[in-house]
Amino acid sequence: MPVKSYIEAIREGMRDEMRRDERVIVMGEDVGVKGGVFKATDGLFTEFGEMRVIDTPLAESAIVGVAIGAAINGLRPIAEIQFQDFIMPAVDQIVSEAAKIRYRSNGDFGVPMVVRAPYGGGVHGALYHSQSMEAMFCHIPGLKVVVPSTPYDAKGLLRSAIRDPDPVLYFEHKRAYRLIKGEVPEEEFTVPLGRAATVREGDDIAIFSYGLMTRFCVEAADAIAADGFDCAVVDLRTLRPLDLEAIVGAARRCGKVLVVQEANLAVSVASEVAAIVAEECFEYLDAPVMRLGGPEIPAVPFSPPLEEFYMLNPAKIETRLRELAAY
Amino acid sequence: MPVKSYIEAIREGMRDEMRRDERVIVMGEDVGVKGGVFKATDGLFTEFGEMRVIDTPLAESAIVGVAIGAAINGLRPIAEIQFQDFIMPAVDQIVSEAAKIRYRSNGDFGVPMVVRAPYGGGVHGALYHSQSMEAMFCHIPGLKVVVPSTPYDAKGLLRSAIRDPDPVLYFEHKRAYRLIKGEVPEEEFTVPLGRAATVREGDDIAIFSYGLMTRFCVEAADAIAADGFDCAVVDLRTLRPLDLEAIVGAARRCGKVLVVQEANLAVSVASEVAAIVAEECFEYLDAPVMRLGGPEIPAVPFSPPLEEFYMLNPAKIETRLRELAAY
Amino acid sequence: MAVAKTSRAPETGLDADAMRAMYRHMVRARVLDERLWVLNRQGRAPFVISCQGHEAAQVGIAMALRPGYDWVAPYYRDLAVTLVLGMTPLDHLLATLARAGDPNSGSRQMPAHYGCRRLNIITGGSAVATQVLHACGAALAAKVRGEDAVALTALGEGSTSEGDFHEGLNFAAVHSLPLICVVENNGFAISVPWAKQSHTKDAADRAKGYGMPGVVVDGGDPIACYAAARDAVERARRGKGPTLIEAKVARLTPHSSDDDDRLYKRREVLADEKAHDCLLRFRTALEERSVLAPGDAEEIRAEAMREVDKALDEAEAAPLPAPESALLNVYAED
Amino acid sequence: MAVAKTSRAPETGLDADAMRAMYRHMVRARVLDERLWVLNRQGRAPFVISCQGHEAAQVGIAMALRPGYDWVAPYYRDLAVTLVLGMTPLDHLLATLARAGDPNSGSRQMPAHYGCRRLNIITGGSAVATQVLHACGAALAAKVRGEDAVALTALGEGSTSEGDFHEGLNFAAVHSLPLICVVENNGFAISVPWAKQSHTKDAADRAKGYGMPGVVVDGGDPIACYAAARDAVERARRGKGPTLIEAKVARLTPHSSDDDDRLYKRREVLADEKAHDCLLRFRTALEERSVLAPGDAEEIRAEAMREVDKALDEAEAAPLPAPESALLNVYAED
Ligand SMILES: Cc1ncc(C[n+]2csc(CCOP(=O)(O)OP(=O)(O)O)c2C)c(N)n1
Ligand SMILES: Cc1ncc(C[n+]2csc(CCOP(=O)(O)OP(=O)(O)O)c2C)c(N)n1
Ligand SMILES: [Mg+2]
Ligand SMILES: [Mg+2]
Repeated sequence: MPVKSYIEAIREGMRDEMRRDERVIVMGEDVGVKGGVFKATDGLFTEFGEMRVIDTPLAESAIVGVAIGAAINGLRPIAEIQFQDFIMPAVDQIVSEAAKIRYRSNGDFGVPMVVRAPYGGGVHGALYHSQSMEAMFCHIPGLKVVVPSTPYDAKGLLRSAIRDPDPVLYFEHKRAYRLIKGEVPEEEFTVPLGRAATVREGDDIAIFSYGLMTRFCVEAADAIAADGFDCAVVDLRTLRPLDLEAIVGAARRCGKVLVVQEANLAVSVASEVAAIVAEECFEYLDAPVMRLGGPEIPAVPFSPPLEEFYMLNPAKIETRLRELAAY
Repeated sequence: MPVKSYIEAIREGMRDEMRRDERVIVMGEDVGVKGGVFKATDGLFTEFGEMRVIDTPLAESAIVGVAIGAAINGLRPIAEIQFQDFIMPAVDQIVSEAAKIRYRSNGDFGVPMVVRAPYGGGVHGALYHSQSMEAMFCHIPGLKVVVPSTPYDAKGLLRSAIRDPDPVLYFEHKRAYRLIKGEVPEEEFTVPLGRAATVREGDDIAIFSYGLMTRFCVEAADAIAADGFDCAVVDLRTLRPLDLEAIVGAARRCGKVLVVQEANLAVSVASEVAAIVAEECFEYLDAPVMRLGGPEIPAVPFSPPLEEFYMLNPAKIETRLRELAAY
Repeated sequence: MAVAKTSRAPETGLDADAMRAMYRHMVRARVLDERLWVLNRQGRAPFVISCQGHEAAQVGIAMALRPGYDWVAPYYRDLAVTLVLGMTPLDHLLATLARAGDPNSGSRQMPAHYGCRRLNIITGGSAVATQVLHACGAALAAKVRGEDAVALTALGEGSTSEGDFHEGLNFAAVHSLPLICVVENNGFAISVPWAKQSHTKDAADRAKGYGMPGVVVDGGDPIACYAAARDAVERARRGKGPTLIEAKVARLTPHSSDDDDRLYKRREVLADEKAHDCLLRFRTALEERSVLAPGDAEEIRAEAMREVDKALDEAEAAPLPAPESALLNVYAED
Repeated sequence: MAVAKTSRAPETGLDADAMRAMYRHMVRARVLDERLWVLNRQGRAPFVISCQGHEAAQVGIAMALRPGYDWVAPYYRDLAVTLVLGMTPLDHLLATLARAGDPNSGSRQMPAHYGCRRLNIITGGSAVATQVLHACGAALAAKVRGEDAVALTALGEGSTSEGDFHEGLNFAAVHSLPLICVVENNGFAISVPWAKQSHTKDAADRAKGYGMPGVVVDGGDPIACYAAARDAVERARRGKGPTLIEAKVARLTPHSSDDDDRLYKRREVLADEKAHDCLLRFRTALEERSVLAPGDAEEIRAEAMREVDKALDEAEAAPLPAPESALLNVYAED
């Protein structure tokens, strides 16, 4: 199987769906001739033309709101937000409109739209090019939220997201774009939304994570395996709706749980996973449910010592795993 | 002590602070001559004039963004968002700007601003006049989030919020406006931000809640008290930052925990409280940490049977308490 | 009835039948709207928001569209627009009485949150101005597929202050979308007058910032509104891009059943607006042109009353939704 | 040096000293900006975004302000604005090298996110156009207190498509705020040309939608820019409300150090812009007017180089922030 980078997988996911279904269009800032600031849409303008690869004005609410209207009128728009940080002006369109259109029309209208945005730190992007803002959207019924951690999943989940009849937020870790490579089949495949994946088996501690952090968790788990601790790593992949079965299953089996995310912890995906475990696995737990995430500061700072202080890495995760193992 | 309604307390909180500090201004849609759609600002225009009670254009991002700039230049704006549902267009200004200005300027600039907004259902307000959207903001470092449940707290917390050097979101339950009455001293007083209040003592179950639901929790706790179950009810009051000490203290003392909120549960304040309890109180727990909240649907529907289905009430809380008591 | 030469609106080519249909739609909307207030005052309808004073503009403009082919993203006052497109008093009474069969939203939304799949009326929420972008998107989709359908959206003048209005009109102008944006300017956004909403004379002046035509039209004259909309629709169908139409209208009621307008709107202003009620004006004009014969107007009103009476009976007999149905249609159900 | 009559810019009353100061600021900004690119190419600065081609507009406009009294909400290209107001190359080199002492943000933000409490330069984030509202708020506060301070904000032409631009200008016009909004139109928003950003000829046309003056000015001519800004500032101080100034400028670099503009910008366009580089133009003009004597320009440049060299040494010797200091200043510390 050919080895692709995470961003190649995303680009090919869009390209293949655009070839397969002419209703699929791409729109956003600089997605056309430039091919996107990260090159995620590189080549699409040339292949599909300016009617299907649309450079929009610099206005995120419009990017999402126009995509909603286009989806209602039969297209399958992929709206790119240049950085997840800049999704905020579009929150009203996402939360008040896209998420509620099926419900408020009692099922008569749907919004088959994907909003793609790069998230995450570790690239000297500072406060506004590093955030992990998925939690806000994971609270919202009517939305689906997807964060892939491998090229395979990136492509397979993106294709599912594009085919999904409801609005999907698809967040890509920008540091993973070129850092993470993996096998991606040439043949058509999809990865279902709403299903977690166990990326490492183990019985001692269940680690739940997503995005780039999944990879770091696997590294940390490998590191403590030498000492006889066998950690399962569950990649959540879809953050809304969460895969309850996978979470409860792994937590009950292991009896110890660590939830790891890049975002700060308060009222976050990690909170929800911990709350689910606390409610559903009480009689199986051998230790407090632990969470590890970013500090409670507004975003990732620029200066390297500050950025390192913010960001998780395998060593920080390992430290926490050892604490939990020792409990 | 005089008895006031919840909305009177809020109005007087603004009025008293405006008398005390001429930097305090009020701005928003219809806050002037009309005195607000709920009459929260009634009389302020007459007393303080159009320079300090400003009818803004219909544009929420501007209401908050202009308030930010005014706060930076020395005023103490109270920005009213007509319904919390309509805060969404201002999310970028709240989350990307207000919350991060102190941090990004390394402490040089601050945003002493209050954003007031009525939230909550039970008033036939349907999808867009009933939401409880606090969770999204409780995730955000740099913000403070306050939800009072009594007229006393409403006034005292609002005065603290206005005096606070940082941005405070102050959410008022619109059904509480006239439903909830209580004693409010004539003399000046404040209620500190960041402190929960035990509004009912008890050792069997710790109930954590906020806003109108606090009142329903007390009613439910009273109802099961007859059967010998003694519930503590802790009114969280400030949702960011949460009062960890109060939460952990009550949870450890009781060993059983129910978190109650009007909002849907996924990635919410209840998730965070449950996660804190699961992490900090493991050895004290006698039962799963339970959460009770709105269903996972986009918002409160209009038709009475649907609205009743959505909304919590003392009976629904009581049922859950009995489950937990029986565990 | 012989149609005299004067009975054809010369600039538009509208014949007498069309003008009578216009008047009939205006009356239907008014009669229905008045009934909603009665229901509200009787405690049977918790919320009403009116089209009264906007009927001429709404009917004139909507008649320039191809129902079910063109796309419409209306706002909460656009009752008459929906009637012209083919929705019925029954549809809206079901919504007002919160019945399961309400085609707008299954009574999940407050009344006046219009939507109808069959008629391409895009479901609207309560947040003002968001629909402008949805209409742009619908227009974009039509353009991408090479259809000549247009999209029409409407909003109040106060709502033009929102960012989404700006972003939508700018997008439509840049991409030359077949969009017609109608601003129904009734002078107030709840209590806030136009002078506190914009420093321009007209809402149509906003169009200048987007390089698109901005047309001011007398919203009390349905024929003038029809003409303006028809021109804009033709322009849009020919691929010439969007148009902003401002219809100067009157809000003859308080903002909604929750509002008391005496606080902020002088009674003389209201009295003057009522004296120029578009229904009266159009009736007089049609009678002068002999498009309406003596007695026609009364008969049209009586007919509308019968339609609304019947619809109300039917709506009252219709069931409320089942409580657990609240859980349905969050996501597509497979 | 005797100041000849021609050496006074007649429309502005600027004397030769002022014009030399202008030129000096432009050169300082250019020399500093060029040095930032060198640092970037050397791998010592991860990110650079330039003012090159905008200096004349920025310097001319900023010189119409009272530093530390008026309020400024600049954007990431406004390096020269900050220098005129009193920030220094050292300040910005500390930011570029991510040193603790960076007065903009303590190196928490990327370089070019300007802010300075002492000089009333409001801290900016990365989200474009949000600062327009902050400037409105600062202007409102001045008005409420009855001061005659003004607020100036700047943004790129692409950023005028954002809702916040609309909401801010509309608010300022309605409330007659002392606001000057400068659009630095360099023709591109990263790769997106003006024609895909707006269907208007000029960005200044946007002002028409708000009923405020919109002025187009040659952004390559600092004196013209000064004159336009001075008029707008005077208007604002007299309580006459906001002005939009569009300065037509050139972006002589790629969007940022992460961009490759060859994909979307024709080389002839860039060559032409470089041939009309505002620094060359102003130098020539000043030499023709004998405001600059032969050799002056070289000396000014050399002086700027020395200033930047010295600042760079100092910045490099300055410490990085302590890791745990990342936790500070989330809320006010008591
Ligand atoms: C985003 C948003 N903010 C506030 C409101 C509350 N609100 C409902 S209608 C209205 C006034 C609208 O005025 P205008 O646009 O002139 O329309 P009109 O009602 O006069 O027809 C306001 C402020 C809302 N629905 N949405
Ligand atoms: C809200 C937001 N969306 C997107 C971006 C990414 N971005 C940064 S600069 C830029 C282009 C700005 O163009 P323009 O306003 O013309 O300013 P210029 O850089 O040309 O001076 C974009 C899209 C951003 N910073 N903020
Ligand atoms: Mg109006
Ligand atoms: Mg530009």
